[in-house]
Amino acid sequence: MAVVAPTETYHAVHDHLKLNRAGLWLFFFSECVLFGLLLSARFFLEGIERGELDQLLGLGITIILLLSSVTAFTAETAIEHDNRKLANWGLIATIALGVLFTGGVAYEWSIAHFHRNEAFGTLFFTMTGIHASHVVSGIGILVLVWVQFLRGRYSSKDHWPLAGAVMYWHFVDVVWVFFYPALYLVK
Amino acid sequence: MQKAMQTGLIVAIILAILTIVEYVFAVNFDHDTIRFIGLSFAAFGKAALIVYYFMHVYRLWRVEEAH
Amino acid sequence: MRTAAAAEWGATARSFSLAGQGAQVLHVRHLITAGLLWVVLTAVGELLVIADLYPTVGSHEAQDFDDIFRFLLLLGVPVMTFVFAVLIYAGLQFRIRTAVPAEDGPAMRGHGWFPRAWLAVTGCLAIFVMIYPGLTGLAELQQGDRGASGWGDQDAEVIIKASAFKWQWLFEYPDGTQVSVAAGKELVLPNETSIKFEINAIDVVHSLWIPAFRMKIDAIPGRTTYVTVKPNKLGDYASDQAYRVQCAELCGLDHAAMMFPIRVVEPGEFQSWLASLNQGGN
Amino acid sequence: MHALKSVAGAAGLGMIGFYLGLGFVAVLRAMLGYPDAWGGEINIVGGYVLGVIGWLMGIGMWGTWSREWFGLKTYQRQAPGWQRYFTFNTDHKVIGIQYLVTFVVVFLLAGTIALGMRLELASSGMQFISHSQYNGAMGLHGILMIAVAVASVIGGTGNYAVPLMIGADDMAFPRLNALTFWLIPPVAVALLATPFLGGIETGWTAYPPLSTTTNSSQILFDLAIITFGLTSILGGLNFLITIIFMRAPGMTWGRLPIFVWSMFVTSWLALLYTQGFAVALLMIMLDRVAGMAFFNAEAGGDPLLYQHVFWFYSHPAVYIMVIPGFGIALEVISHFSRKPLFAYRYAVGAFLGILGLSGVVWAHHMFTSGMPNYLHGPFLVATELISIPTGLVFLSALGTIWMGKLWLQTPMLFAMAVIFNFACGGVTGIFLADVPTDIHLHDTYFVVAHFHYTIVGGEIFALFAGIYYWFPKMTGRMYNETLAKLHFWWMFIGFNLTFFTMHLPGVKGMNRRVADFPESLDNLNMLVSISGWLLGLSFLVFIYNMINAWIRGPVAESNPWRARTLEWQVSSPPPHENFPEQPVIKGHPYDYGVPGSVHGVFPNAIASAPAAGTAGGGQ
Repeated sequence: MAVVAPTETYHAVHDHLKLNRAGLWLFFFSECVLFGLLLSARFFLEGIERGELDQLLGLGITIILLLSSVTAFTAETAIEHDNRKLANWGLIATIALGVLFTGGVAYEWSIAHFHRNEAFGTLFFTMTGIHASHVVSGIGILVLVWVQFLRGRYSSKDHWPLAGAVMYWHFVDVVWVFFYPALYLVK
Repeated sequence: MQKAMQTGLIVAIILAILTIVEYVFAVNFDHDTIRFIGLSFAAFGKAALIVYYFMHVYRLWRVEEAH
Repeated sequence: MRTAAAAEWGATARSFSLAGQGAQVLHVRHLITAGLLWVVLTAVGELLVIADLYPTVGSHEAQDFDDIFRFLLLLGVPVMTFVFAVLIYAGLQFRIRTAVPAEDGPAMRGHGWFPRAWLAVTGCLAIFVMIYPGLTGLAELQQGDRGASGWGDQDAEVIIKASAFKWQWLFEYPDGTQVSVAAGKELVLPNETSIKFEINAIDVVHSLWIPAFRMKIDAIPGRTTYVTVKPNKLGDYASDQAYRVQCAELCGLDHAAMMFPIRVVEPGEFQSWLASLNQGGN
Repeated sequence: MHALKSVAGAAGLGMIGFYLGLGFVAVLRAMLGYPDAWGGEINIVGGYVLGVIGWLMGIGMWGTWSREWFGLKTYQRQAPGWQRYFTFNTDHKVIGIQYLVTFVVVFLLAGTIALGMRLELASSGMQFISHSQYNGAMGLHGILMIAVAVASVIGGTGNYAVPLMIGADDMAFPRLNALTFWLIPPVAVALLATPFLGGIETGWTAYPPLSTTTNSSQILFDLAIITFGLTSILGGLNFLITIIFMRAPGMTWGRLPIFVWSMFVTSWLALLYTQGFAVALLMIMLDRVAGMAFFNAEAGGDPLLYQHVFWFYSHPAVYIMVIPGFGIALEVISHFSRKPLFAYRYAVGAFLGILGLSGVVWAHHMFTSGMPNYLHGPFLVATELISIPTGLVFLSALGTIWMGKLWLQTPMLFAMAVIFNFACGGVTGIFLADVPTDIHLHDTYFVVAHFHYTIVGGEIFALFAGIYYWFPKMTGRMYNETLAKLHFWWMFIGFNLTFFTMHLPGVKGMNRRVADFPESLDNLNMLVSISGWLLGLSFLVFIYNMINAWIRGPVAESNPWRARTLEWQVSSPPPHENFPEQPVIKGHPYDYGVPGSVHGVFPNAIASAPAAGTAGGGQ
């Protein structure tokens, strides 16, 4: 079996960055429908009723996720200006805050006052669970990117994987921007 | 670098303030419909800030050099 | 062009113009002939309107359904035959008989008034059908609506509670008499009386459908739906299989067998039947 | 044997992954103290997920793509000749043919199941199979055919033709494209395994609470369809980026071939709505494996939630199926009528109008579901409105053939049949959109006849139009025209006999999804069954013709249909990079009869050839 490099053709001139970025946005559109449907299901089944939740914990993990977005932004801005040191710390902080957020959600689950076989419990566990699974996959992607980064890849000229991972991270944050009030604050 | 970071941090501070305001408003306010509308506005505002300043949505239609 | 065959084609193709007087006449003649074909096809198709395609008309609602169905057929058949006529006529008249096409057709691009007129006609037709019989029929079905889910008047003379479960029906009359496979074995209804079924499901989603009455509503766990019918004809399952309660929503293994016979009788007979069933110890 | 090694290796890795996942979950469950560590449906979920990953890695995704994630060098295994169809090949032409062949096979399989069902339904009473077997067969027929309808035209002809028609060398994300195809075999395996777990009992719609309480085949169904949804979403994403960014210079939106337009609109539908099916089935899965209460009315859930979410996808899904069908039909009709596509802008507007309206009509599937009464009116109005853009497609098709030079080759016959059949399917749709008639007709054979008219008549006929139309391009060989015409007339007559007749038992009172029915409907059902078998046997001609032509058909010219679009301006089959050089678009693709018009040119083509460098010159 012959092993060959992919052939270069005239379309090598295509701006792949543009394609990748637009593709990632389309993926986000699709995900928006997923999360939008979960939100709709939440209001369809329960109206604005909600179970008993630890408000301070909710606020805490929300702020952690927001902070992680700031550190992710820092990492991207830093690599755009070839500041590798800051980018490194930005990535590490983002991953750490992501893990902390996941831990917060897990703790929230363990102390929940409702069970998953009642309507609010079903919605709460499903929505936070699917969101957390996105956080975890985001952490996974960031770790892969970080390893590449440590090997000396990425520069201001070429850092799409890092930028894409950070965009994904921000998207997960946007989802939580809607989920947090819908689960904790509406009533 | 510094300018970009500055913009980002200002946005982050606005987001943090909005989150706190959201929380205080929701915990202390007792009219269901108005609270729902207020929270929705805050959420859409925050989402718009993140999408524009953190996710750089404008790069989709702005021609720029590859990186 | 990159290939010999394609190049040859480029050399033999000739353009065709509609500008000539002859072409115009030809066009009008085509329109008239195809129009005649449309008329003939429509005449044949409209036979469907007078055909008896329906199960027995057992209720006033069934009469309404048949009328509306016929009306929609009346409107729908010409639309369908228009497409058929153009396709058949074009297929017969405009086809080329050479092995490969020797010339192009006229470059009609469909700008101008024709697409707009088409849009106007189809739009009017759609909006017409939407209003009558759609919205008007819907308003009739939902008169007296008080926020519940179902069809027909909520103030009926007889209210029967229907429970659906895998794969049986259980009906309960106002006096508490129950009929099911075990007791009564048939659902007896009084003629010319408005009867409201209040329906719920025990396990999964079922659907209460009576073909002779043309009425259907799902039975859903956790909700009560209703449907009101007013029979207008005596009949029973033994002589007419449209007189049956049929589950119309897939509910598992014996879904196909989930039906229950109906008998429509005169109101007086209905009362005595109910009394006899009660005496029977049910 | 590269092909055997590739597929067998992938299957082996998939199996290993499956058992690893099964065991992993079992160990986890044992550690958490569940009594039956091996018996849960969650074990199947774990096994399926790892199995799919193993399969993908084995088929070649590891070397071609995943190594990159870990900073390793990627490589691509190039298998020669036909064997490349069994590898993780990123060429859109290979993937298109992979899709087409796979789904033609699935189509024939699901059709065979339908013939079995018609055998049972030929007369009332139970003859050959049990209620349980019938339900399983019906569910399998339904979901396999839905998969065929969603993926065959989009993944098959779309993948093959779209990059060629817009002058691109490949899709925007070739590896993603290969991934979407290679996710299909696990889907097929999972669906075909359902009979071993008791069979799909719920039909393809999987309404709860039946689906949350039925046998474990439901979990395989959910997993398979969520995976299938993923391929649909990623495929749609790929098409959108390709069409938006990779059009050849001069290929403006106004010059885009209509089939590409239809794929563009369809891709938006697939991208946005497919999540609905995934969410609906995910909820069922959570109810089943995690003991949640989405659809448990006693615990505050609501079965209607499922129906809303499900139809939020599944109504747009019929446009996902039918719009590419319209695209192929209009494309073929223009080329074989030797005329510009009539009212091109209106046809595009029609597609966009359907795209806009498709998201607000779903509840017309729920007119008898017991949803709140105030919802009926708005959904009735929206549903009726969608017939207006659909009417514009007819305008375009009929206007194009009128006064044309109709070259009635097989693709054209199939394309005209699409318009013929959809006229019937569209008109019967009015009866189902109007609430007063729908109350009786809902869930009867009238509905079955209606959607077979739209999906089979509208899309599968278009799929065959597409197969015959692009067959010489794909294989470089020509099929037998006589046999193809025989197939067409046989299938067309069989189809119309079967499904036109099928309306009648529906109105007369035969509900759908039943293995048995009242004896008074015997005659009609016997007629439907005989016609159905007639229809089924017509595909034997097709199979023979295709296999025979592919192996020893006469060599096809590069442009046997004298068509103007770009894919016909290169050799049959096209070279790996599609075009020897970047084509430049100078005019509309359908300008037949316009003197001096050209669609595309190859700027650097050898000047000595006649009509040098023009692609699709119409003169």
